[in-house]
Amino acid sequence: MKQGILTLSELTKFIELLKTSYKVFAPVKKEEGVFFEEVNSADDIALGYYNSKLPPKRLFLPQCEVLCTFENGQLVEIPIADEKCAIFGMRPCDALALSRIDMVFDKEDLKDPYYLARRKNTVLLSLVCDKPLDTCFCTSVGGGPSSGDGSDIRMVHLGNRLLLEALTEKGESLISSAKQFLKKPKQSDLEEKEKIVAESEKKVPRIKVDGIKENLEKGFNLPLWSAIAERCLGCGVCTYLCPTCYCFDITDEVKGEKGKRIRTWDSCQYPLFTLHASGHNPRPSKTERMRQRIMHKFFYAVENFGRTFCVGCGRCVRSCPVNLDLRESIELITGNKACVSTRK
Amino acid sequence: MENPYIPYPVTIEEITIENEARDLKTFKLVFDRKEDEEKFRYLPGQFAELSLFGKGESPIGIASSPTEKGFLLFTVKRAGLVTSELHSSETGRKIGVRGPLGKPFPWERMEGHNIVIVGGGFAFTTLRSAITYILHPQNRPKFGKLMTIYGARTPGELLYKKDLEIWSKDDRIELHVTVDKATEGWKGREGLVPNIVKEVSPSPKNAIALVCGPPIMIRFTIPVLLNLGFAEDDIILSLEMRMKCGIGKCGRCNIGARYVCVDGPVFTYKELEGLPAEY
Amino acid sequence: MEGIETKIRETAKALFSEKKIDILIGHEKGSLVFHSRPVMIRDANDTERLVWNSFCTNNLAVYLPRFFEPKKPKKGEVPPPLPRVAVIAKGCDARSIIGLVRERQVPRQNLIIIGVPCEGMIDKSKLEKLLEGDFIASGSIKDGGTSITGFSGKRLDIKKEQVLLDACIECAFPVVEDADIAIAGTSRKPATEKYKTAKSFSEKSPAERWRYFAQEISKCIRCYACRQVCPNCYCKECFVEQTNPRWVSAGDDLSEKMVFHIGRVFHQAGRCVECDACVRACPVGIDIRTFTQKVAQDVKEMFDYCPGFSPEVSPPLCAYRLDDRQEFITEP
Amino acid sequence: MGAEEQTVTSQKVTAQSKNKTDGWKPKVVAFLCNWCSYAGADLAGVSRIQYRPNVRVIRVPCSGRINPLYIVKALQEGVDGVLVSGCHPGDCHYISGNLFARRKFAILKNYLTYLGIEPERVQFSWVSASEGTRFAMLIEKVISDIEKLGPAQKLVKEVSR
Repeated sequence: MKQGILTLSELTKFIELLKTSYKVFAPVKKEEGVFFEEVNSADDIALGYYNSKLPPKRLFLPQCEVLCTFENGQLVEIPIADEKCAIFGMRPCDALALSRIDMVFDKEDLKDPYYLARRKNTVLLSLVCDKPLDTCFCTSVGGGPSSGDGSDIRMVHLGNRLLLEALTEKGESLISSAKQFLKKPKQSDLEEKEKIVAESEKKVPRIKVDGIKENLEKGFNLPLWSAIAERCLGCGVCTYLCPTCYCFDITDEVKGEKGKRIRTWDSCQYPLFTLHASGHNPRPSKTERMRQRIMHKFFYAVENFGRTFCVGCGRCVRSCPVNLDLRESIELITGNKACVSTRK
Repeated sequence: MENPYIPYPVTIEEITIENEARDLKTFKLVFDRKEDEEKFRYLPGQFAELSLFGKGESPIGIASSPTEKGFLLFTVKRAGLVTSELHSSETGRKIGVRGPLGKPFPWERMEGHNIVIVGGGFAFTTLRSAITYILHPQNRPKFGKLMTIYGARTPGELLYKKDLEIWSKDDRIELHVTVDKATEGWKGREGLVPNIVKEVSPSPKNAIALVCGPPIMIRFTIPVLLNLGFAEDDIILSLEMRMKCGIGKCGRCNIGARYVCVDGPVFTYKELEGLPAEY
Repeated sequence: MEGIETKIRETAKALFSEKKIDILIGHEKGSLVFHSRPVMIRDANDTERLVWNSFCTNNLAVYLPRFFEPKKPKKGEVPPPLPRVAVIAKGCDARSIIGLVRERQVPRQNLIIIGVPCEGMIDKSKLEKLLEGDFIASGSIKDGGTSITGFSGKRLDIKKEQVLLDACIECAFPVVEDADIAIAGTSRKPATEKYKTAKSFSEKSPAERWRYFAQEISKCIRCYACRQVCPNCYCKECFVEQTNPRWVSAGDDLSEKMVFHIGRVFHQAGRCVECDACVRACPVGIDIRTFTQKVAQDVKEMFDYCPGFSPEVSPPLCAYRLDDRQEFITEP
Repeated sequence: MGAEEQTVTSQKVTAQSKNKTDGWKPKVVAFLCNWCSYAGADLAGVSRIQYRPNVRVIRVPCSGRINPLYIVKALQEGVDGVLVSGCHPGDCHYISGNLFARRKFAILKNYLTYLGIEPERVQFSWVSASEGTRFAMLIEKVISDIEKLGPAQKLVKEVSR
């Protein structure tokens, strides 16, 4: 069974069913914004949200993760998460971002067991985006409000009901296990879905990204980098809130004889990221670090993985304390006038 | 699935102090478990992460050659948190080794060529591994002439003094050891490595050069080799970078699109020319 | 506000044409609705980009130390002359600049402080809270009132006073004291009751205070935006990133975050001018203000010192008086 | 009362797992200034004055040397109480060490209490070299205060999680 209609009144039972075998995470509205948290019942879920403040990547690459624990210098335990989770209502851009990070952590010779265990044990139900903001530009970087990459089930919010479509076997098995709540979708449902998707795609602002890889290839020493990075304060919020940023640091945390080796978020915007023990730093100032961030997402990643590592979610644009707008930087690099094409 | 973040347990069997300043020590590590030793198959040029639980890890080039069975050698300079802790440990202490990481020197390509090894300061570790590997009876016939030029600031700072002794008496290797500033009792050459390379002027015909040392030495040695006629593709360098994961995931050791820990640390000069000067 | 904007542009143009400055740091229109952002102007015809409105919230003093970092000149070369920098400064910015001058990070003679009358800045997150999680699609400001429309089409007309930043509501020094050029205009009336947030918080019970402190700090994701936007935080190596001794580990244990925040706040004793740049920069919305204001209040009450005014007065922790209070000393 | 080496390192102060009932004994760290308070503690020891043993003394050159992070770090490592003791104002071997420190401690004490940490957790005092008995009484008072409070829960780091 590939598709199903779930009326919102049945949502609570659907969530209960999910909870029997999964820990369910969903967007929860809090004072400072919407965050992905574990929910106990359907009414905690903020279905009509724009996008969460922190990306759901946090559930796969936590801000701090224990690689192993040790005592008196001896390895004790390697805690690899094995609990099954379900993420309900993730936006397609975040799901797309996860499929990008999968390429880094799932290389044939060097696989990351911690991340992949979480990915394998999680089913993703993404919610088609019918509320793009003025800072979104997913359609310009290979994404879209209804892109299915990275998610197991794609859901569309049709007024008082949800149309569920399975995109992977995991999704299909979940839908068939919830058959008793789902009805067969009618043709009108599918048309309504197409209308919502088309309308939403039109609403997403577009920016000029084509040609950026070629410009970056030649653009390493361009003076525009210091112009772009002049305002930057090196706070790293753009990388901590970016769904495709995966850089991490490994340190040891000790208390008495016990301790643990932890993996924590890190950012290319921090000076210590590349500081050598000899004191030499290949990227000493904010200019080089801002250049690294843009080069990595739009040139190095394309060269290594064939994909742009930006999904156009706009979080870095909205949360930068000095309003350093990635879209303006992109348009500065691709040679267009540095003005942001607002909603057409 | 093999967990690339967990080190193999090893024990420090022997610590030898390499220089008078006592900030360079060579650690002889023995695997606790035999099967780890089998898994740890490596070639000269690769490095590994030395892991001290409670302090962290640090990437160090492997100084021993795969032909020396049963142990690993690492020469470590006291610099940061992990290395200082290592320097204050005694023999018998249990630490961890994670690896082998990175790509070794291009041995298949080097077969049938003359090898010129130019080393400076304490970056001579992987070059010692390469020399020992080449001098091994099974491997020596595969390579042509082997010339080594190794320099350090003062005689006291020279690494592997015992090996240098043995090699100087070995006719299968032409060894030139120099010091920037001689102290009394030093009978060998005196002068900076790039000048000695100019003086000795190894022939570039069918030769590959392995160059490893502090950035200042590399910056002056490369033009000398190029003038002598070495092709850019035949000059091979090993780079230093800040590293944490060592397996191309933590995103910090990149030069352009290449990651030093996975695509390196060994690069040809031609490859480096194609990358931005950000190292 | 428009009158002030044109005056700022004229002053800037005049300074450039008279070659009195090399760089001017001001505010320009941002790329988002209701958003202004810092800009560094280097020649006269760029001065048109300068704006002045109710969203010029950034504290520009944070940009100054980078222009005056001592660079070791190569042997024999004379170091290049230090640039002359003009800064558009509202009350709190100017006090931060004077603080930097006091700590010898910035030479006063290279600075031209353009004091701007400040009527208080609007808190964009308060606007968004009024729209209940909606984001601002468009908006306009008309004489003291703001009308905003959310993406959901909801329209709201709000009095500016209702959505001012807490820092501006409680601001006691809106007028710039030590300005080289003072732009004429009316600024806010200084708030009468000072340290309101700290006083109201300290009335709560210790358990309640601790629970609030733990709950707020548990949100912290260690991005250090609060440190990077603060003009007082210019240290080359922050205690948080030291490895020898390692004060704080990088983990997300609640106590690690608390030690960071307590340590950072303690470094603000006698220096924080309550410009609230840290509160605005925090991506997860931690109420930092409640915790930093207490130290400012204590420094005022105990040592009668208010940061950001007379640079020749030594700051509280670098001075002492024999009759300093010591009621906290335990007598057995 | 052997003196321990100077900096507060995590190995020095290990937190045993504690809950109120199972015979918990308070563990208090005392930063004693080398010229007065430490000498006072020595005098107490020399003149055989008995006082509670749950104190770990750390000798510092002056109370002015105490960085507030030492105190916060000690609390984080699981210690139940911190005492900082220096010379009486005016007696400081370095003239103004304790006077500067007094301001720092005033701000820190107020701030930690403001956050909700019990005031008795962190205490400051002046003990001169000749006040052996007064030192012993001070320790008794500090330990009994801490006992009344019970084990420290706030700011304590757990690695096991």
